[in-house]
Amino acid sequence: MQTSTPAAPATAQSRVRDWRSMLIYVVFAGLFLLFAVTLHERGFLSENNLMNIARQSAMIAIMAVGMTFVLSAAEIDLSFGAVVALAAVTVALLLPHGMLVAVAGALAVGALCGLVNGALVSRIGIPSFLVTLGTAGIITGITRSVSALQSVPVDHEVFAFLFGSGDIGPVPVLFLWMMLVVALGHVVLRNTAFGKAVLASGGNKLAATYAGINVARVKMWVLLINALLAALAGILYAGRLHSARYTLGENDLMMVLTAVIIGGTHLFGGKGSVAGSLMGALIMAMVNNGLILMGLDIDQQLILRGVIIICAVTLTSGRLRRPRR
Amino acid sequence: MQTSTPAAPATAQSRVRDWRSMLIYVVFAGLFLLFAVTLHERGFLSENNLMNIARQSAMIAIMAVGMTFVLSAAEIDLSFGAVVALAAVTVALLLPHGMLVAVAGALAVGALCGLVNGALVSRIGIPSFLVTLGTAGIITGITRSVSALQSVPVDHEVFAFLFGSGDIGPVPVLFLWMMLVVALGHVVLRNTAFGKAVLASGGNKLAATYAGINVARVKMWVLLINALLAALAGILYAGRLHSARYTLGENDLMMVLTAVIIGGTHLFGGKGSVAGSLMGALIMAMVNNGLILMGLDIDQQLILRGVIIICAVTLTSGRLRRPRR
Amino acid sequence: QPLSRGPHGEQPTPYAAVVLKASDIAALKRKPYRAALVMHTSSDFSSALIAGARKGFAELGISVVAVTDAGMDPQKQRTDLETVMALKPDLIVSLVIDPVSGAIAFRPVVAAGVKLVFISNVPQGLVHGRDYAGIVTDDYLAMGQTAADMLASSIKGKGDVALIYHAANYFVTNQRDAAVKQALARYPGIRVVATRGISNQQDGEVIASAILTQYPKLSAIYAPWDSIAEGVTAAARAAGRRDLKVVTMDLGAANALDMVKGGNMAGIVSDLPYEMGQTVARMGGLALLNRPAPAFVTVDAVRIDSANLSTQWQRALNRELPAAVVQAVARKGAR
Amino acid sequence: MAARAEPRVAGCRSAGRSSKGRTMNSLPILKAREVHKQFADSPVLRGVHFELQAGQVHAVLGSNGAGKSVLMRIFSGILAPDRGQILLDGKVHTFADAGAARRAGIAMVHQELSLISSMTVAENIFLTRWNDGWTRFVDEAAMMRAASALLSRYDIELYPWQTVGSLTRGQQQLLEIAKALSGKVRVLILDEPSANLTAAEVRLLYRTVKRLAAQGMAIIYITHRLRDVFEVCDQLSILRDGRIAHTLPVAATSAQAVLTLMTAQLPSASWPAVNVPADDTAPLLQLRQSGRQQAALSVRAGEIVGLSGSGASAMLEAIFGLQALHGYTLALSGQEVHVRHPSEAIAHGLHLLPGDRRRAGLVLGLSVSENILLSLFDRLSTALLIDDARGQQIVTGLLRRLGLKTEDPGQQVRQLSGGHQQKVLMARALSTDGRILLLDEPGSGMDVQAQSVLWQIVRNYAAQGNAVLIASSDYAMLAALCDTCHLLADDGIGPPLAAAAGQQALLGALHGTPCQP
Ligand SMILES: Nc1ncnc2c1ncn2[C@@H]1O[C@H](COP(=O)(O)OP(=O)(O)OP(=O)(O)O)[C@@H](O)[C@H]1O
Ligand SMILES: Nc1ncnc2c1ncn2[C@@H]1O[C@H](COP(=O)(O)OP(=O)(O)OP(=O)(O)O)[C@@H](O)[C@H]1O
Ligand SMILES: [Mg+2]
Ligand SMILES: [Mg+2]
Repeated sequence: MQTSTPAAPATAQSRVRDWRSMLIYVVFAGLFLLFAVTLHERGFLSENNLMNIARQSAMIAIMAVGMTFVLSAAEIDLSFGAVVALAAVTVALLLPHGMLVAVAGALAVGALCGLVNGALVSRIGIPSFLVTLGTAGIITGITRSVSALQSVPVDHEVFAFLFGSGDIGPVPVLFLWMMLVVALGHVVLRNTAFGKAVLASGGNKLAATYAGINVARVKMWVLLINALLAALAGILYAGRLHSARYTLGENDLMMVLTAVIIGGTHLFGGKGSVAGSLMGALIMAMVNNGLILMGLDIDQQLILRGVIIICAVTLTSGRLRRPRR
Repeated sequence: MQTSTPAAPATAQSRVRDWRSMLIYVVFAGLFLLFAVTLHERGFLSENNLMNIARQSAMIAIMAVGMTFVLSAAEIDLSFGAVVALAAVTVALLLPHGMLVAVAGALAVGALCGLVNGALVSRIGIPSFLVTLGTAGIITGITRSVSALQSVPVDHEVFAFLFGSGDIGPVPVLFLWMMLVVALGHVVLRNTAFGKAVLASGGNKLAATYAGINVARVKMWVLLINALLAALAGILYAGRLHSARYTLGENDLMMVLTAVIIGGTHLFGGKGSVAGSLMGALIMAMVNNGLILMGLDIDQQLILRGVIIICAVTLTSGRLRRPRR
Repeated sequence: QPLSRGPHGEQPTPYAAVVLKASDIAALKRKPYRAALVMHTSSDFSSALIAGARKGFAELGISVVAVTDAGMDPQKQRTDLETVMALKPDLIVSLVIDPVSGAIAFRPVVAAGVKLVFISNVPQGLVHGRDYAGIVTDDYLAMGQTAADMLASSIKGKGDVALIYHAANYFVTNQRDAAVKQALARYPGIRVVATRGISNQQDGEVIASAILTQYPKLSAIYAPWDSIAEGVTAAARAAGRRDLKVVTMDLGAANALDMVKGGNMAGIVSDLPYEMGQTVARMGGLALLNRPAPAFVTVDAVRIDSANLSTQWQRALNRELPAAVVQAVARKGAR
Repeated sequence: MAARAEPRVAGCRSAGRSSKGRTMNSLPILKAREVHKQFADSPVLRGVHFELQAGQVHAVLGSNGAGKSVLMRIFSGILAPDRGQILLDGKVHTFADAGAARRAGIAMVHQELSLISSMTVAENIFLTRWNDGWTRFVDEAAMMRAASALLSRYDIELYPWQTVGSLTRGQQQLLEIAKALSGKVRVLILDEPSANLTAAEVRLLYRTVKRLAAQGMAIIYITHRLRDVFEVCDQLSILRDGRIAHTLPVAATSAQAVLTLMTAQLPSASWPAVNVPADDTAPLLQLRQSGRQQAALSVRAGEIVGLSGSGASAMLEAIFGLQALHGYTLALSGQEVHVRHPSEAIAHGLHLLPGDRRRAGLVLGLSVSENILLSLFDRLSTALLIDDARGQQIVTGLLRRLGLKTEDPGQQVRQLSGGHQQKVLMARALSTDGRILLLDEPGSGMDVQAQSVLWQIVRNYAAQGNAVLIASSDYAMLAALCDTCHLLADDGIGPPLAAAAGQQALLGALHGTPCQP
């Protein structure tokens, strides 16, 4: 019996779909061109500055990968900034006992935070917004008292080189970390059973359960992954700044969420793209950089950043015409 | 013809539901008792302090009402803190031209912000997270340049009395404002066609559309209402502090979201309770107050607040046993 | 006489002692020097300082190519610094949020030969003369002491007081708060009954309300800066405590108005941000010419009450007293 | 679920009611003229002409994906046609949204139920009315009364204060109809209203439709059950290749003729069990009531067992580990097991095809192939990564088996027609290579041809030594397909009704049990 949709149009449809998700690259390229032209005189294209953007986006991108998993699973994690700070302080405090101990310790602390979040969300069933708001306060409180509000210096050349400050040839180590995390995250989300389970759990929790996916376990894992990546970000911050302090990460939440959502991940779950989040991170870092290079004052920077965000997402996710469903 | 659900389970179910949504009152009462006992010596129960809590919760509650509508419709508004500041600065700057002009001007500014948010969300179809993140930057930039980062004094006794500072008998005017806004919000969300349309749009957008509800218009309106209430909050801040500055409202977002979500409104839409948000606001204000009265330092306050939030929501929304799907 | 000492115990130099000769100015004007301001955050203080610096740089023919705001985040400040370096400035002026991480952040700047002038504070390990030209700062010890004196005199040296302090790691406020506490200890009649930390400037009223509930006989409260003081006076009003005295740092119109109208605000201590900005520019000029500059320059701590408000306001912020305050002053004078 | 088991279907009804309430040459109340619609590059409607008279019950037939639902969404203002006109009472109308069409008197019951599950029955009923005036005060008590009155007018036994989330699919379907009928309605569009109803509910539906038509309402009735057509419809149109290919009075045709016009074949009347060697191995699946020797229900290798009655879906879900199994213990291949989560069930070789495809079955945002492979990804992985090529191979194979060969597996499943979505779910159930299939209303939404293919597949699956347990309210299908049937009542699983005596006997037994009204 004939089904009426011929084959050709179907592929056309997927072409349209691809075209939509390609828009983020177009926006990135467009902004890059814009800055390249207008800020040519001001060193935007200098190798040094491009490295700046790479380094600056690296931190955002690493955190954005974890958040991509969390949002894809229709959860949220407000505590990851606090984990960044706690991990940074932990690694800095433990460094005198050796690099491996310190890094392992910081990751363990991150894992612990993730497990607590995950257990409260998946076992007790509290909305992750409230769980992570609560744990964020607790973790920040702990970081503040552990560090006594002091900056903890990092005095370990190898550590600093490996985690954030070094360059291999012209390439910052930070950039390599980013590529590693992004590549891993991309593959895991797209090409593993776990990634599919994350997207399915976020898209339709009940359907995922019926299909045999342990949704509670998925939520546990995404929160754990996010906390681990936050801890890695904290370690990298410590390496990059040669110090750690309780305020680290506190302004990153909005930046990271924005990067992830600009990149096409849905705030309410079911759709996520690590590559998109990378582009989001690059765009955010590039805009920051460009606005400063323009020599604008801070009010103007705020306004222009807002305008750029809205224009960018109008292009990538807006309908640009009267909705008609 | 037999339909299989007998009467008993249905009523039992709704009893369970009611019982669940009553828990927030239990939590409130429990915390109140806890503080009353432990902080008796420290003046928690003094009339003065209860008035403190009333006043402090009033601001949160007024903002929470607007946010309840926004979240119920499955949207979010990150710009409302920025609107608070802009409205406060506007009213303070316009006061020399007369109170009515100033208040009308500030509300108009709020309405304009809400309309811009609403238009971008409902016409162009950008996710409200990104729209309001963008407009938040723009609005803050404007507030900063309009006020040149200075605090704008309010020198108008009548205005200050009516909007935030006065007491009528023992009752703070602020409290009356709160009761007005909460009562109105409660009735509108529960007992008007608009309120039902908001909940329907947030609960199942497709079903609402099929039922002929203009979902775009609903989203427009909730963002407008939220911006207007943010503007009112800004005006009340100005009246209460006798001054306005660009930083007002910048820390209110998380507080307000927490109050609303603790109160039983869903972050992802479809369920909302203004009365619950009021309780949420009271709980937040009471916890703040209690923790300060305890004489704790900031670290301990952070930790304890986190613990209280998690315990409170474990009671109200947690399952407290192994999840079954 | 300035009280504060430099990070390595340097003697303070009054800001007026930093001067450029006419020939220096001409020399500076011959080259298109570029300066960037890498700030910690934005505030009334920082904008007055930036305005002073812009004015000063303009007089020297130095162009300001970038101003950044790190939002109190050392990591963002490092990022800002890296970005600003792409503009190849000759001079960077910075208020460093975290001297520990600043040590690393500024290393490449020093290595690139960019001249540095710091505000308030200096990254660890940098050496005056070799790595940076000097520090320009408010005299935080004097500010703290002045605030304590005003507080004491407002309650006639006797009574219970509460201190609200900045519960964060930030050099300037930490120094000022500590100085207040120290100076108050010298008044035998004054008892500090409560010290409460604040980390979020919007919480002034909530904290002050709780303090007033707990200590109904309190005579005065110290608030670390103006926006917190606004909350404290609001709490005093709400509690009906017209007699409570409030002292704070940094000028703000609302506090000034309250003070003039005889409200709770008993006195304000201010530094001279506009002068700081101009001084920074002059220090920068010296640095660009490779002249020696003083290691540690301070501006005065100014004691402001309703009598000297108009003149000191203008001096500190280089702008008119706001109209509302002027009118209040006039009304008061008429009475 | 069509004619296959009921020989009387073909022309058994003299469409006696067909001329009542309708004059042949009157102005059509609703008319489509040259309507075109395409999504992206794929045309769905290519010039539809359609007329509907007052008092007429007009069946619209067509294969899955023919565009029936799209056409109806155009009538009800949800989609705008690319080209062509909609005429109401001879006047061209352009509806801005569903609200506009609704105000003009066009109400629609969607194939995908569109209820707000967090709201009550009454609130859902009045959803459509609220859009006229947002400032209108909602009087809860009056709303409950009105809802109660409406429900009892159509003999629907629901309580207005019930939360919709707690209703069965069938109840929700009836609620949808009640919702559509609240307010002024001249044209009622029913998109597969009978797909999820029990026999009793179907009778209620027929009664209601006939009554409304008698009152002069114009009704479009979309269905894949030919029995519906011959029970209640006067006119039928067949949508094919984007056009209305045929329109003819029901009285003048037969099921066989209709099937021929649809280029479908009459499905065979039954699928005889191939051979169930009475082996001594334990049944693949057994439910045993605590304390009883005899199993209440057992499914042997090669068997298809039917389950009908209230709670049948819940029983399947309990077996699958989605809820607690009260009063019974589950044994698989003789081994007693406790299944606590579907993942464990799948590990035991079970798979459930859920009854509510949108709520519990599909992840609408994912693609067709992702939805099909959802339970299989774990096992598709080699060295942690999913073996995409093998996945595609499996998907293509399954799609071909289910007659979905032309759909793009990369397409979002949201965009598929209802019947195609059902096929995707079936494909998933078959993908896992389990030995026991639990099917809840498996044929729901599939067209005649697809169902006949489906039953063949199920039969073959069983014949390969697997077990199938089907929960359905479609007695005819159960009688035709199953080896044994059980009725489920409040006191538990009833005794086996064997098919050995023949289909007619089984059908009679299903209908004739005392627990059925
Ligand atoms: N929103 C959409 N986007 C893309 N394609 C769509 C959309 N809606 C429907 N289609 C396509 O239009 C065609 C017709 O779909 P429609 O739902 O009308 O079929 P139908 O006749 O109702 O089938 P069924 O009997 O299975 O319900 C299908 O091929 C479907 O994929
Ligand atoms: N999530 C739920 N919450 C409350 N009651 C439920 C729930 N799911 C099912 N029920 C109740 O359990 C009983 C059995 O439901 P079930 O869906 O198995 O019946 P069914 O006869 O198969 O219905 P359908 O015709 O929709 O398939 C019904 O009375 C139903 O109301
Ligand atoms: Mg359909
Ligand atoms: Mg069922």
